[in-house]
Amino acid sequence: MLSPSPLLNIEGLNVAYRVAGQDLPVLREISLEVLPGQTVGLVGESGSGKSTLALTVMRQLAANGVVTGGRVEFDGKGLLELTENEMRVVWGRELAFVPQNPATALNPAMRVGEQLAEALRLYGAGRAAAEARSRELLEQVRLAEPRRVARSYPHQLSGGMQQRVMIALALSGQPRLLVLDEPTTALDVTTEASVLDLLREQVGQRESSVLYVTHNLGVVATLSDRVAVLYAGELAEDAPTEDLFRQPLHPYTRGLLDSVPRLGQRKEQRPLQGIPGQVPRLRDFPNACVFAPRCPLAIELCWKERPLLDAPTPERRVRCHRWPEIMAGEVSAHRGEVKPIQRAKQEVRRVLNVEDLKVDYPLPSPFLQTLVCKSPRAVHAVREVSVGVSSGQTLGVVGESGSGKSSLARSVIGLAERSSGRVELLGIELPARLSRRSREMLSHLQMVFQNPEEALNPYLTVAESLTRPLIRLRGLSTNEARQQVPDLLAAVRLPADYAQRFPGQLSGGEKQRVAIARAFASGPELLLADEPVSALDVSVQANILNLLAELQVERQTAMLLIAHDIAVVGYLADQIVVMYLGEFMQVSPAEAIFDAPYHPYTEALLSSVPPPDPFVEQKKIRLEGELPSAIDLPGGCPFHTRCPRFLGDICAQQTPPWRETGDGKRIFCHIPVEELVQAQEPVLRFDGKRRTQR
Amino acid sequence: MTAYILRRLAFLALTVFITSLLIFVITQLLPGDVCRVILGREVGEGALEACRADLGLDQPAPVRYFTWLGEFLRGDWGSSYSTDAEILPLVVDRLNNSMQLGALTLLIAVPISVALGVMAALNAGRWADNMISIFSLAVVGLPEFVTGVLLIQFFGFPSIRGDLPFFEAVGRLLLPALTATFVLLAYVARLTRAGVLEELRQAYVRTAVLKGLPRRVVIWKHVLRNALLPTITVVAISFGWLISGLVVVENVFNYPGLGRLMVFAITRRDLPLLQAISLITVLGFALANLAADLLYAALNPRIRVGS
Amino acid sequence: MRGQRFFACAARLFRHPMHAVGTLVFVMFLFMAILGSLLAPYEANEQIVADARQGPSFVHWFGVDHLGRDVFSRVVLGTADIFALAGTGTLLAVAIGTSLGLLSGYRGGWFDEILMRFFDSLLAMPAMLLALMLLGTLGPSRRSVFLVIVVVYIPIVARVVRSVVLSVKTRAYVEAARVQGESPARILFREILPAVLPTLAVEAALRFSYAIFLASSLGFLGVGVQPPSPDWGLMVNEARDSVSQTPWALYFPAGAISLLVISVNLLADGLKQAFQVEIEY
Amino acid sequence: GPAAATPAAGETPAAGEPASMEPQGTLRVAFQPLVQTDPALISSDSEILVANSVYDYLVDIDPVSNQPIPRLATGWDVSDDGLIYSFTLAEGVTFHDGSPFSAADVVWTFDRLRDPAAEYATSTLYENIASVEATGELEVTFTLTAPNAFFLYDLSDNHALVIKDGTEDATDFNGTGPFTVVDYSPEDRISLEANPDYFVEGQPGLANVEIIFFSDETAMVDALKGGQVDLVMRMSTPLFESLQGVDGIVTVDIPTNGFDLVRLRADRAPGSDPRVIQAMKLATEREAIWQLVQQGYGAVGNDSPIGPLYTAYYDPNVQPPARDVEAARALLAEAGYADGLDLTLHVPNTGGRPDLAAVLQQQWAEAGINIEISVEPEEVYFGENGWLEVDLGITNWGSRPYPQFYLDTMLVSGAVWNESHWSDAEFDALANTAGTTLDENERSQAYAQIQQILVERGPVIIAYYFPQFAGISDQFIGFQLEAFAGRTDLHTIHVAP
Ligand SMILES: Nc1ncnc2c1ncn2[C@@H]1O[C@H](COP(=O)(O)OP(=O)(O)OP(=O)(O)O)[C@@H](O)[C@H]1O
Ligand SMILES: Nc1ncnc2c1ncn2[C@@H]1O[C@H](COP(=O)(O)OP(=O)(O)OP(=O)(O)O)[C@@H](O)[C@H]1O
Ligand SMILES: [Mg+2]
Ligand SMILES: [Mg+2]
Repeated sequence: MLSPSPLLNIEGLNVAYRVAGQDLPVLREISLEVLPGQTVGLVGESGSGKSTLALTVMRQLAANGVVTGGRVEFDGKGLLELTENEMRVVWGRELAFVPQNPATALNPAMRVGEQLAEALRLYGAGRAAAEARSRELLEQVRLAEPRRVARSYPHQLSGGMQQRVMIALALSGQPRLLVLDEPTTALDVTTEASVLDLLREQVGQRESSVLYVTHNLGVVATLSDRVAVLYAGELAEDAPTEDLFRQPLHPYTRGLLDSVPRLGQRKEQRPLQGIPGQVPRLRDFPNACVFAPRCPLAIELCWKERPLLDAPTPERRVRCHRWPEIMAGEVSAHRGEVKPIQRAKQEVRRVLNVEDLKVDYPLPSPFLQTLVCKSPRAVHAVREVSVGVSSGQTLGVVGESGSGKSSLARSVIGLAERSSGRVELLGIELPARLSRRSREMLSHLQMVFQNPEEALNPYLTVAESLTRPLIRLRGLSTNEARQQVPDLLAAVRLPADYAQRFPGQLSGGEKQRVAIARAFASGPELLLADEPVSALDVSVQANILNLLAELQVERQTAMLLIAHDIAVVGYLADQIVVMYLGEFMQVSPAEAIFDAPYHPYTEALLSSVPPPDPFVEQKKIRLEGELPSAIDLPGGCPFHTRCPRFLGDICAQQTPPWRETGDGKRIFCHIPVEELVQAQEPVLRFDGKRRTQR
Repeated sequence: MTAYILRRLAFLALTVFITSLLIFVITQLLPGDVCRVILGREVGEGALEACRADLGLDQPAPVRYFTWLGEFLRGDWGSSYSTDAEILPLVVDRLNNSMQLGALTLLIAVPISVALGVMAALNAGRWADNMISIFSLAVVGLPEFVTGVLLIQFFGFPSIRGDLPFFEAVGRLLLPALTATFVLLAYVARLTRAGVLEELRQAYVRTAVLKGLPRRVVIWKHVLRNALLPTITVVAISFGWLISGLVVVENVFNYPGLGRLMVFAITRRDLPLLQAISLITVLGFALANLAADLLYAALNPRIRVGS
Repeated sequence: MRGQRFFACAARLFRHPMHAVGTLVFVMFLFMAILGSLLAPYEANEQIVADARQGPSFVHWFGVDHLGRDVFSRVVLGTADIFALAGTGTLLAVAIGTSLGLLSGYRGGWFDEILMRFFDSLLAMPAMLLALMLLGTLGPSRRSVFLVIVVVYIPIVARVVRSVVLSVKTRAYVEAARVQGESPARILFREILPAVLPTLAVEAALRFSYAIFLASSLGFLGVGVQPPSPDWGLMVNEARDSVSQTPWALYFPAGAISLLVISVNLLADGLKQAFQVEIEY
Repeated sequence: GPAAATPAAGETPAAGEPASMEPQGTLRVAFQPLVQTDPALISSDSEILVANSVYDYLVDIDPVSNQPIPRLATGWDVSDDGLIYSFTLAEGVTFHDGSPFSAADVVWTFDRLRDPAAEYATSTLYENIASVEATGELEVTFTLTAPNAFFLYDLSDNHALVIKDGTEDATDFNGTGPFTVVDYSPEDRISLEANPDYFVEGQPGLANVEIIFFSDETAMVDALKGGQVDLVMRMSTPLFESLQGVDGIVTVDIPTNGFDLVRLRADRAPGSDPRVIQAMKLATEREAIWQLVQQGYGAVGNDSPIGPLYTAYYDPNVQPPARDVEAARALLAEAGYADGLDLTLHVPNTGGRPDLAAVLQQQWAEAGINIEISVEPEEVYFGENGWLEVDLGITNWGSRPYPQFYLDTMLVSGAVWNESHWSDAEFDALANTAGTTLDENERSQAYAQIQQILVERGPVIIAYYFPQFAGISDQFIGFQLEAFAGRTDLHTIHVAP
C-alpha cells in the first residue's frame, strides 16, 4: 500500500513523571502516525495519558516529566532533539496547540486582537497587516463583530467565543499539525457543536493534520479519520474510525462503546454495560496485559505476558492476545446478558408536587445594604415551574449550563430557598428553609451530588459517613447503625471491608457509590441526583447509572435526575423536562423525546449532541448568539433571542402557551403543533453509512 | 470604574469612621490623670479640678467623641496636653518626616524585593532561587531593633540634624531606611516569588510560548504584566508592616517621626496627640490601600472594563 | 489510620532539607521551653557577682551579663517565656479567631457583615499602632502583651478561617450533612473545621512568628514585658547599654529571636507544602 | 553664715583659653525630653539644664568650693540674727524680650514661688520667708521668720529662676539668661542661641546650643560616639564604660551625693510595720549591689542621704546591719509574712535603676520578699504622682550642695516629697535643729543622730551614692560637670582653639 510518509510519527515513546525521586511511567511504548491532512482522534479515560502525549508532542511536558525512550518525528526531524531555540520556529508555524480551558489560555491583561496580532507579527506580518489579518481570522472563526472582539479583553467574551479566538490563534501561523486537547469539554453542547463545525470546516479548507484529544466518543465519531484508544498509558487499539466503531478488536474499546448511552437507548430495552474495576495506578504495572484485571475475556496468558502491538490489517493495530478470536467472531467482549432494568409500572402515589416554584438569588449588594434591605436585582434561576414525580418514577431534567436545573433540585431539598411557590412531599407542604423541616421530611428527601471528590468528608471513614443518616434521621443508636453498614455497602456493590477506609483511599466511582449508599440509608421517598455521573469516566458512569436505576426500582423511590447529557437522561428517566433560562420548554415521556415534533430548543439540543456512532445521520441546527443574562431576562418566550424558528413580535412579546402533542408531550411554544409536525423531521437517522450532516 | 471608585471611597469612609470610634474608646480607657500630667507632680487638687473642666473631661463620652471628631475634621486639632504645642503643625511635620523615611524605605525595598522575587521565581528550584530564599529567610528573622542595633554597631549613629539639603537628608535616612527595609524585603520578595510562580503556571504562558515568542517577550510582556497585579496588593499590605516597623526604627534611631511621637504621646498620656496621630496614621494607611486598590483596578482590565 | 496520616504528613515536612532543619530547630526550642529549668545551669536572675561581665566559657556558654547573670540560662529560660507569651497568645487568638471565623462564614448575613466591618476597622490600624494604643491603655506588663497579641491576631485569623469556610461550606459533603439534619455545631466542628485545619496550622505558625516579633519589639521599646524577666527583646534592649563590655549578652538573645523566627517560618513553609499535598490528595 | 559642708566638687576636664570672645560654634547636647518648662514646675535634669541656660538664679553655688557665689545678685548682706538678707542686683540686665531687669522681678518671682495657694514645691521650702521687698531699683531684701543656716542655698534652689514681673504662665522662656530659645519642638529638640546682651562679659562662649531629645540612653551614647551629638550627661555605668577610649571624646566622672532611694510607704501595710523595712534592710547586700550596678564608681550607701561627700556631717561609724537572710525571714514572720511578701517595685527606666531593681529582686527573694518589677519611663514614674503613691519604689535623688534639703523635703513629717509618708517626732525635731541652728557643732551632732535613726528605723534603703558621668567631644573646653547634672552651666563652655 502506498501511503504518504507521515507528518507526525511517534515511535516507542516512553514518558514518566518523576515524583518524590521515583519515576512513574505514564506512557509506555506508544507508536502513532498522523498522515498529512489526516485527523486522528485520541481517546481514553481520565488519567490514561492523553494530555501527556499531546504535550510531549508539543515539547511542553511538565517540569517533572521525562522522556525515557522513543522518538517523535515531525516531518522527518526528531522533535525531541531540537533545542528550545529551534523549537521557536516550529511552534506556531508548524505545530499549534489548543488547550482545554480557553478562559485561562488567553492572557487576561491583553486585548484579544493584540494577542493575535502579536503572533502574526512574529510570523512576519507588518503592524497594519497583522491587524487586518487578525480581524480576518476572527471573522473566519465565525465571530460576529470581529472588530469589537479584537478590542475586547478575554473576560468580556463567553467561553465559546474564547475558544474560537484560541482556534484563530492556532490557525494564525498556518501550522501543518494542530494538536487539540479536549477543546470543547468545557463548553455547552450547543456551543460545542458549532465549535466542532468550525474545526471541521477550517481543517478541511487548509488540509492541516490534526491530533484531537478527547474522552468523548461522540466527538471522535464525528470528526476523526482514525481513532487511537489509550489505556493506562498504552495504545490499546488504533484503527480507521468506521472500522473501530463497526468492530472494535480490543475488549477495552468494546467496553467503552458499550458504556456510552446512545441517543434513544433505554434502560429497560438495552442496558448499558460498564467496565468493572478501575484504571490501575501509575506505579503498579505488572508484566502482563494492563487491562487483564478488568477484561471479560482475560485468560491465563493475559496475566503472564504483555501482549505486543499487532497489526491485524495494514490499517489497524491492537495490543491484545485474543484479537484473532474476536476478529473471527469466536468470542465477544459483550458481557453476559445484563438483565434489562424494569421500570416501575403502576403509578403508586404522587411523591413530589411542585407548583409555581420560583428561585431568585439576590445579587450581592454594596456593603451594609444587606442589613437594611434586600437587593432589588437578582438572578432569576427558576421561574414559576410546576412538576410532579410519583414513586418509582424518574423525572429527568436537561438543559444547558445555567438553565436552573440545580436550583430546581436545591430548592426542593432546601439547600436553596425558594422565593415563592409550593413544594409538597407526600401531600405535605415543605417549608422553604432547611432548618424548619422536620426530621421526617429530611429523611424522605435525599440527594446525590455531582462531584464525588467532594461528596464525602475526607476526614471521616466510610462507616462514619454511612452511619450519620441512620443516627440522625432514623434514630438508631451508634451501634445499631454500625451493624447496618455492611448491608448498605453491599447494596451499592462494595465489599464490607471498605467501611474502615477513608475517602482518599477510594476511586471516584467508589466514592459516588458510597454517596449513593448514604443517600439511600435513611430510606428516602425521593432521591435528587444532580449530575451524578458527569464527573465520572464513561466506563464507571454506566455502572453508576445502572446502580441508581436498580436501587430505585427495588425501593420504589422516586427520583429527580439532573444531567446536561440528554442521552443519560433519556436512558434512565421516565419523564423528561427540558429547561431553558429557568423555565420548562418541554415536558415529555422519555420514549418520545427523540421523536418529532419537538420544541425548537429540544430540536437544537438533540442536533448538537455528537452521537457516539459514526453511522448516525444528524440534522444540523445551530443556535446563534449567547445565552441571555439570567438577571435581565428577555420578555415573551425566553428562547426567542436564539430560536431558529422565530416567528416575530409574538415570540418577543407574549408568553407562549403550553401545547399538547399527540404522543404525550407538552410544548411551550407559539408555533402550533401541526406546523411543528410539518416542519420538523427526526433529528437523528441511522442508515449504516458514515455520518454526514444535513 | 467610577462606580468602583465610589464604592471603595464609601467603604473607606465607613472603615475610618468605625476605626475613629475604636481609637476614641481605647484612648478614653487610658488610665492616669491627664491633668496631673499637664500640671506636673507638684500641684494640688483644686488646680486639677479646674484643669479637667477646662479640657471638657467632665462631659459625657459621646459628646466628647463628636466634638473631637468634628474639630478634627475642621482641622482644629487642639493642643497637646503635655507640651501645650499646637498638634496640627507638630503632627504634620512628623508625618512629613516619617513619610520621607517611609518613602525612601519603599524606594529601596520594593524594587529590590520585587526584582529578587521575580528572579527567584524565574529560576525556581535553581541555585539563584535557593540563594534568594536563604537570604530572605535570614532576613525574615531580623526584627528592626536587632538590625538597627547591629547597623549602629557597625556604621555608627547617623546624623539626626533637621533641615539638611536633599542629598545629605537621604544620607541621614539611609541607615534607618535600611533597617526598616530588611523585614519588608523578605516579606515582599517571598510574596512576589509566589505571585510570579502562580502566573508562570497559568495556561496563557504556555499559549505565549507556543506562539513561538522569545522567552524574554513571554516573561516581560505576558508574565510580569500579570504578576504585577498581585504585587501591588502585596506592596499595599506591606504598608502596614512598614508603619509598624517605623515605630521601632524611629525609636532606635531617635528619628523625629510619627512613630516616635506616638510612643512619646503614650508615655505622656497625651490623649489629643495620641488620638490625632492614630487617626492620621489610620487615614494614611487607608489612603495608601485605596491608592493600591485603584491602581490595581486601573491595571486590571477585569475591573477597569467590566464584562 | 489517622495516626498513619499524621506520620505521612510529618514525613512530608522532612522532605525538603530546609523544612526539615526548620522543624528540627523549632522542636529543639520547644524542648527548651518545656525542659528549660532542667537545661539551664543557673536561674534566670541568679547573680554570680564574681563572674559578672565574663565572656563565653565552658562554665558560662554564652557568657555573663553586666549583672552577673548567666546568658545561656537566660536565653534557655526565655524560651519558655516567649512560648508562653507569643505561643499561648497566638493559640488563644487562633482559637477565638477560628470560632468567630467559622461562625461568621457559616452563618453569613448581618452577623457576618457586622463582624467583618468591625474586623476591617481593627485591621485598618497597623498592628503596632493597635498594640501601642492597647498597651497605653492597659499599662505595660506581660498580661497586656498577651492581650495585645490576642486582640491583634483575632481578626486576621478570623478572616482567613472565614474565607476557607466560605469555600468549604458549599462542598457537597457539608450540604449532605445539612440535608441529613446534622446540628450546626456538628457541621461546623466535624465537617468544616477539619478542612480548615491545614490552612489554620500554616496560619498559626505564621502568626506565631509575627507574635514573637511583636512581643520582642514591644519588650525592646520598653512597653512590653518588664525586667528582669528573661524576655529576649528586653535582653537585647538591656544589653545595648553594655554592648561594648558584654557583647555576648546582646548577640545571643538576638540570635535566638532570629533563629526561632526563621525556624517557625520554615515550619510554616513546610506545613504549607505538606498539607497542600494532603489537600490535593 | 554657717560653715558650708563640702560635698561634690565638679571637675574642670578641658581647660584652656577660649578661641575668641565672640560666641561661636554649636554644642549639641543629648538629653531626655522636657515635660515642664515653667521654672516653678521643672524637676528633671533636662528641664533644669534648659532653665539654667535661659534664666538666671539670684545666687549660684560654686561647684568646686560649694560656696554661694553671685549671679544676678552681685553681693549680699546678712543681719546678725540671720533674719534679714539684702541683695544688690547686677546692672544693665535685660530680659530676652528687651525689657530691663529690676528688683520688682525678683520680688515677683519669689512671691510666686512661695505662694501657698499655688502649691508649688517651693511653697514649703520658702515658708520661712516673711517678706520679699524691693528696697531699691536694684536692691532686694528678704526677711525670714526664723534663722536658716542654708538660706542662700535655698535661694539657689533649682526652681528659683528669676522671671519677669507679672508673668503668670512662665512657659515662654523669657529669661535674662545666657541663651535665648529659638525653637522648641516638644519631643524632638530645643534650639538655643547666644544672648548677645548677656550681662556677664565673655559669656556665653557658644553661639548655639541644640538640646536634642532622646528617650533612650543607649541611643544618646551611640549618637555621641557617632559624632552626632557633642555632650551626654547622666548615663548608666556600662554606657559610661563604653565611652572609655573612644576617639575624640573626653569622659568625666565625679562622685556625688545623688542616690537611688529604695523606699517603702510607712503609713500603710505592709510598711506600717517597721519590721518589714527592717527585714528588707537585712536582706540587702549593699556592697554587691554597688559592685554590680555601679561597677565600683561612686560609693556604697548606708541608708541615709547624708553621704560621705558631706565630710563635715557624714559619720562613717553608723552602718546598717550586715546582710542576714535568716534574721530577715524571722522579722518578716513576726510581722505576719511567714509565707512571704508580694510587692510591686516601681522603677524609672533611667540610669542603673532597672539594674538595681533586678539585683534587689534576686537578693530579697531569698528572704521571701517577692517583688514584681514595673519599669516606667521616668516621665511616667514622676508624671502622675505615682511615685508619691506607690508602696515600693525607687526614686533617684540628685546631688545637692547641702544635706538639709533631703531631710526637709523627703523625710520630715508632711514634707512635700515625703514619698514614704514616714513620720517620726524625734527625727523631725533633730532635722529642725540641724536646719535652724547657727552652731556648727550642734548641727553635726544632730546629723549624726539622724543617721543613726535612719539606719535603725528609717523607711529607706540607700545602697550606693551614684557617680555623675558625662562624655563630651574634645572640640569643647570649659565644661564643668555638676553633681546635679542639670545645673551644669552651658554658658562656660567654649569651642576649643
Ligand atoms: N506533572 C505530573 N506529575 C505527576 N503525575 C502527573 C503529572 N501530570 C499528570 N500526571 C499523572 O499522569 C497520568 C496521566 O495524566 P494525563 O493528564 O496525561 O491524563 P489524561 O488522559 O489527559 O486525563 P484527563 O482526561 O483527566 O485529562 C495521570 O495519572 C496524572 O495524574
Ligand atoms: N448561589 C447562587 N447565587 C447566585 N446565583 C446563582 C447561585 N447558584 C446558581 N446561580 C445562578 O443561577 C442560574 C442557574 O444556576 P443553576 O446552577 O441552577 O444552573 P444549572 O442548570 O444547574 O447549571 P449547570 O449545568 O452549570 O450546573 C445561573 O445563572 C447561576 O449563575
Ligand atoms: Mg487531559
Ligand atoms: Mg448544576
